Amino acid sequence: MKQMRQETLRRIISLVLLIVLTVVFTLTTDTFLSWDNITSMLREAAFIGLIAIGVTTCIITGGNNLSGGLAVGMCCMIFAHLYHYTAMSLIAIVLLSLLGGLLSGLFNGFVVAILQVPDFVATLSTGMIFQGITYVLAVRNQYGSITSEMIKNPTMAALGGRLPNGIYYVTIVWLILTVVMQIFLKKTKMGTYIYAMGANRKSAEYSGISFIKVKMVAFTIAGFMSFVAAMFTLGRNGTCDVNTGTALNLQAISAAVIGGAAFSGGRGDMIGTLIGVLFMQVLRNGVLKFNMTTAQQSIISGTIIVLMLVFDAYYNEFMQKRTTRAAALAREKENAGK
Amino acid sequence: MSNSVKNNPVVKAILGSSRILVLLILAVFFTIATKGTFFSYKNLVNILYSVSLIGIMICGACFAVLLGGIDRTVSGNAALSGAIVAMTILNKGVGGSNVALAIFLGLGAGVLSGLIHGLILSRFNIPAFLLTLATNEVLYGFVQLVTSNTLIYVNGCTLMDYIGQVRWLGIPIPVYIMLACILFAYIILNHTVYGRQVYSVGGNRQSSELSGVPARKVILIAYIISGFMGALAGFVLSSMNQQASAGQAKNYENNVLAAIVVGGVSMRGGSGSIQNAILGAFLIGVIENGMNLMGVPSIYKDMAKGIIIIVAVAMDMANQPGTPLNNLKRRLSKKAA
Amino acid sequence: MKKLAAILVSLLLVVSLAACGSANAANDTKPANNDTPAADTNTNTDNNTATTGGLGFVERTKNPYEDEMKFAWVPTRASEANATAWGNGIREELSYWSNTTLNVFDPEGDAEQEAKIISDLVAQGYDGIFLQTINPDVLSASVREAEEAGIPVVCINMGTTEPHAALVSMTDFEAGQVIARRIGDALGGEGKIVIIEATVGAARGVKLQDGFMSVLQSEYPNIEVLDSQPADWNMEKAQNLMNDYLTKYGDEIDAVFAHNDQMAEGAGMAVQNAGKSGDIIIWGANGETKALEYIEQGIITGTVYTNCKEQGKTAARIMMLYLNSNIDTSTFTKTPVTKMPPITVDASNVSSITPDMRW
Amino acid sequence: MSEKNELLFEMKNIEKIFAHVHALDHVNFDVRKGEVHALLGENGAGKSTLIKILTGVYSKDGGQIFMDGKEIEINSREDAAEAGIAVIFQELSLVPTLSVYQNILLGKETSKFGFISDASEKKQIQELIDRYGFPVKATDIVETLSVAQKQMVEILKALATEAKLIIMDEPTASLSSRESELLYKIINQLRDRGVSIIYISHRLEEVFNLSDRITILRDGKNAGVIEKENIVPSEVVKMMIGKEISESTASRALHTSDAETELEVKNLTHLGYYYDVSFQVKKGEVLVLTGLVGSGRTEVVRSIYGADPFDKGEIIFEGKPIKPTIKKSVANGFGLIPEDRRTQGFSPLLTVTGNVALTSYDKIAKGGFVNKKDEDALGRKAVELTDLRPANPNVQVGNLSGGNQQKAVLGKWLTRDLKVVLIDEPTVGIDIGAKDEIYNIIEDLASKGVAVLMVSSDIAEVLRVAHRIIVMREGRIIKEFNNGVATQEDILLASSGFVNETKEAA
Repeated sequence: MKQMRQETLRRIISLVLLIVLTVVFTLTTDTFLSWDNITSMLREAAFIGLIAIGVTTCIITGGNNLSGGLAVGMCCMIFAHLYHYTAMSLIAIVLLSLLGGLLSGLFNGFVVAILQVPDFVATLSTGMIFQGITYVLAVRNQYGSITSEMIKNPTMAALGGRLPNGIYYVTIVWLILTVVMQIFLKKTKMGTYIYAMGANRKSAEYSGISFIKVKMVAFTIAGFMSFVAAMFTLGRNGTCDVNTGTALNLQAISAAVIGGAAFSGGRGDMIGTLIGVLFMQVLRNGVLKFNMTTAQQSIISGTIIVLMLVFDAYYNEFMQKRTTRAAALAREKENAGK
Repeated sequence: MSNSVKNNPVVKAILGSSRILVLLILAVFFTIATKGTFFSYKNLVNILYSVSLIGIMICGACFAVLLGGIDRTVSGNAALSGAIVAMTILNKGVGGSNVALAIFLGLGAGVLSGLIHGLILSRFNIPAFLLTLATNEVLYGFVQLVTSNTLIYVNGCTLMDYIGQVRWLGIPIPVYIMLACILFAYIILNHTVYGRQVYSVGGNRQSSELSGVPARKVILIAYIISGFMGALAGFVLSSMNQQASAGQAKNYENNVLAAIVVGGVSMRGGSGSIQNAILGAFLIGVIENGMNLMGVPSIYKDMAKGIIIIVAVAMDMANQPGTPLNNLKRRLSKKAA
Repeated sequence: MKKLAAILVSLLLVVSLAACGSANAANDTKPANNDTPAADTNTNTDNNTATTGGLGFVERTKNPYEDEMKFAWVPTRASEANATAWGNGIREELSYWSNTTLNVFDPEGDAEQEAKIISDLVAQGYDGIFLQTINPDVLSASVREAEEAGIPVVCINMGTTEPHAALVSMTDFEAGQVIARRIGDALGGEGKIVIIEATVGAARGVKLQDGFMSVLQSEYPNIEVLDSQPADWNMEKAQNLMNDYLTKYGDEIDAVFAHNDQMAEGAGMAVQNAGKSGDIIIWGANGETKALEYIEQGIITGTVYTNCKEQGKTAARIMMLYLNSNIDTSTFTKTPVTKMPPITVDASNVSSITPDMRW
Repeated sequence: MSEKNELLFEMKNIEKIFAHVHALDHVNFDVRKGEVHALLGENGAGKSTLIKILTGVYSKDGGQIFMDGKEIEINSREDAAEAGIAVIFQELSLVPTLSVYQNILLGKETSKFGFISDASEKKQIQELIDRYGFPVKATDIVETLSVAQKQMVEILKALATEAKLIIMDEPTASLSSRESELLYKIINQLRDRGVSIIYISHRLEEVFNLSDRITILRDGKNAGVIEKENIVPSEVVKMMIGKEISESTASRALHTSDAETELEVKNLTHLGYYYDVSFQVKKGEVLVLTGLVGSGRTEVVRSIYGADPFDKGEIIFEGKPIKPTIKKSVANGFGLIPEDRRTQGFSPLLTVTGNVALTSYDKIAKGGFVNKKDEDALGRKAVELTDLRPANPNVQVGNLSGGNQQKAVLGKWLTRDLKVVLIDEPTVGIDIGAKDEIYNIIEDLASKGVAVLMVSSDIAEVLRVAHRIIVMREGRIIKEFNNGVATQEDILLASSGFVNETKEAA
């Protein structure tokens, strides 16, 4: 008798709840399942989703990443700064922003893997550093005050656009990257190493896998995702301010955990995170639809997450009990048959 | 260094914890950089005052972290309690019995919130990080309901004015409240059965349960303490501000957690101490105060804070064998020898 | 491998050089398009995208005073007192017509989040949006989206760079200027001041600061700004910061300028606790009830008062006006602005702000 | 046969010095091709140091290592792997969330542009599995497998590297007898295929059965090498500990005590786990529940303690029926030494005192406040009572050796006034000297009138301490030995279900 794996269970539960929420919102409001609303939801989901890809990768290695959103702000600001103060070509600016994103990842990797600072503290601190760099790079007016800079570049503006059928480019890129990362995690050597490092670091190291390399790769992937999110943020808003991206991280972490990732490492994948992101987005968007005060919105959406967590835990426990019981009874039967 | 010096407990403590070392180095640096202003009585009081709220919250949240959990709701509890206290006094008046009722309701809300969290987290295997993230949102929803999103002013309440404005020996009352909370947490953790049980359940819940430790009750009480401390901080905050707002104390939980973790309390539970957690808060408080005194432009402050935290923690980690930095250190010392 | 390293190093150099450039940002920034302070709400209008043709018209099918109308109010933070005052003003005005509903959405001070909420509201077919933008640039695209979907966006206090239906604004730049003059005159043109700033990059803080500094630089060259640090709109932080200022500068400080009343109150408390009440001039901005009381008690010196409730009502009236017209607000090339009168309040005239005007 | 005697691996005059102490003092050790070579010795004899040297965890301070006649240097795990040496760890070193084939090939995947050639790898591993007939599938996720299956994956991992020498460190410690049998079969299979095995175990019986040769270490020195045909158990034990164990462990005279009944269980049933279990434990008696792992013994004990529920039946303590909860049990003077001490026995971060005091705060605390003096005294008392080493109650239990960890767990209860003590597999993974001390402690308890209910799979152990024996099989009591003499054979047969063939103990 095989036990069902915990993350599979959690994924099924969140998927079921996602469907239930969707049905409830569709029945109770008239605009929820409109094409406009769907594309709009998918667009919002994409920004969280891009960060969540990076966060999930880091969580699978047994770590965490609290700096992903702040790295988005930093990449945006590198772009805005260079755009405003230099005459570089767009390509060069984009490449330097990319470099910023990748370096943010490598720096995280350095602090976590080489300085051995626990992920939580490390990325909390590097997040502060990224925020600081964002402040330093911020565009200023004649009084020296920080202003946000409009980037009137048609190429960048196009990034914020959508296909004729209404789906935004950012959604497509997010979905593509989700699939790519899923393949990366499941089908490549490095992907396997990422799981191995998270689930059993000792064993992975005995197999000749470098902790430093795995952490570096995971954080660099997160840095890259921050860069991608940054470019689309610029495309969408045509600008950035010093607080860009600060709120993305907690949502991304929540989405990853709801999708089955565990802080202890080795669990979770992109499909789970995709479900988690959609769940969070549907919940948030759906709750907006009722005529509720902001207080009620907070209470309802928070309570639904709590209920889901409790249900998930209760169901898990129940299933575990049932499987052990079933196993015991099966053993009994097998013996009786002899 | 002679052995007698080396064995001095104070010296030992300093050498043993890079955080104290970093703190001392920073203190000396800031003292020199500010020509002594940093080390003035007045400024030290300022530092104490600036960490007092966080300090009170740490005295609660620390219990959750020692049990391998996390409590992000300290801020929500603070906001809710502050709002309830202010609202009750606004509606009932500032008479003694009304204030007592207000405080009872405010702290009661914190205890109730802690009770609910404790019940859920002791019963179910749920990631506390995610749960308290969600419930904090719920708590702030309730704060909005209580305050209707307006500022609630508290005028003429003697007790709250006293807490907010009176100083003993030049030290504001919130500092004494924080010290009392630290003492409380220290005694609980170090001298009571409950404290022993916290460390034991944090280290190995199963074995503790089989030894007759009521693990669920231990977890439940931890979150109740955390809720109470959060609520107390909220009451102090409202006293300091003489008002309550729907967004007060927001994001304080991040500072609280940062301080606890920087203080070296393991997030896996079972190891760390309240002294170290408070030390973490002081490390962060001293950095902020020192930079304010030096007139460091605000844009560099975050960066400096991040770097100093990394350095402090990395130095600690470098003392553990097997890490790359430790290997480097050993290799260097070998070469030198 | 060596080549790669070389490329990396050179790229790093470029980045760091660029970063050095920012130190002189104040000097080589492009000058603002327009010297009149009012222009700060609608700069860049000359090169925006919606300039094709003149004013457009649209056939509106709904009668805003009879058909079911759904409005949204999106402040910077729903939990802030002035947001509530504005919201109450809007609600009060709209409540005369029972066919209207008003829902409040809270982006919690995050511009990205606010942009997302606007997109959500567009997708959900709201009839009109009241918006206090967190960042005029970040919100531009989303507001454009709403306008093009035929949803008028009436902004309160802070609009977007892109033109939209209307802006009902407090004065920021001018308020900063007025406060600078009041402080400057009180000090006789000479003295030392400290500033308690808003959250780094917050647009209203930036404008207050710019207005303040512009007057200080041009009219009071002998007033020295000792220090200027942010306290994130937050009372406790302002109190701690003021404590640090007092420790560092002691009696040198003649005046404090805080970007809002909450921070001014915090500074006032710090000064009071240091036993220096009355020695230091403290100015805030907004005019919330507590600040007015503190002015009465002499804890802070003055503030720039705006009647927020009235401001909300004005916004609601403008919204109803548009919805009952056939003006296509998305074809505007410049945002129409109406400004609320700033009332400079100090101990001499605080009693003129009657209780019903306080919020 | 000459081929069989060909040397595969040889260590000569190996030295290892830790802080001026000779951990290994000119130790010689060799392994022939296709041989199962057991390495015996008490904890601290140098077994694990030797293994760590030959797997590259430690570097030797002197001596030579030869593989296939050529001298090699082993300075890292990679060196060891390259030389064809693989280790099956006591604590399983698999990645729980990956599949069997992913685990086996971890770090050695064949790939194109970083992409793993999945299909061919699965096939390749499945073939390997089929060749040995292991009951696992290449695509199974490791965390869903049983302990025995996981161990097979470990062995497969070694085989996949074409290891010539496989080191098995306590491989049967957590296996049931049936699973152990399967492992023995596998070991024999490997031997037949020419793989050499270094076998380390505390279960002497299996060592004697399996190994072709035994090397015995004592105090970091060679104490002897014995060929299979020359193995005499008592001689081996003598060589290991330097003295002979006095009691015979082959049989045991039993007797039913006529003391008062302390604990009685009537028709206790937990569906799916055990059925109709009834027995009595008298004061001062040691009753042992034995049988194969999974026969329901542990579950019975846990139910009696209140750690698990039960469906039907009665538990009677001192003549009164009780509904046990852990809290009540502790108050009633029950104590539990649980099955898996690492996960259930102690808090690794706490000191010995901290662990010991956990059960006794009702005695050393007033109004919730701990009396530090009494607490320290309690810690010292526990150290004294169990002869715990180092004799320092302020050491973190996680840093102690297995035997001393178990003593700390015992200390939790010995410091209390016990009436009933429930002991579950107390000596798994513990060296022979410490085992003896633990048996002495159990006997001591019984002599003080404590009712002892013990669970054990180790028949030598059962015969060493039992006053009466109950054999369980598939959740039911299949046989009771109350009087007369019980022998290893009797118990083994009963455990395996051959009840009728055992003679009725009169």
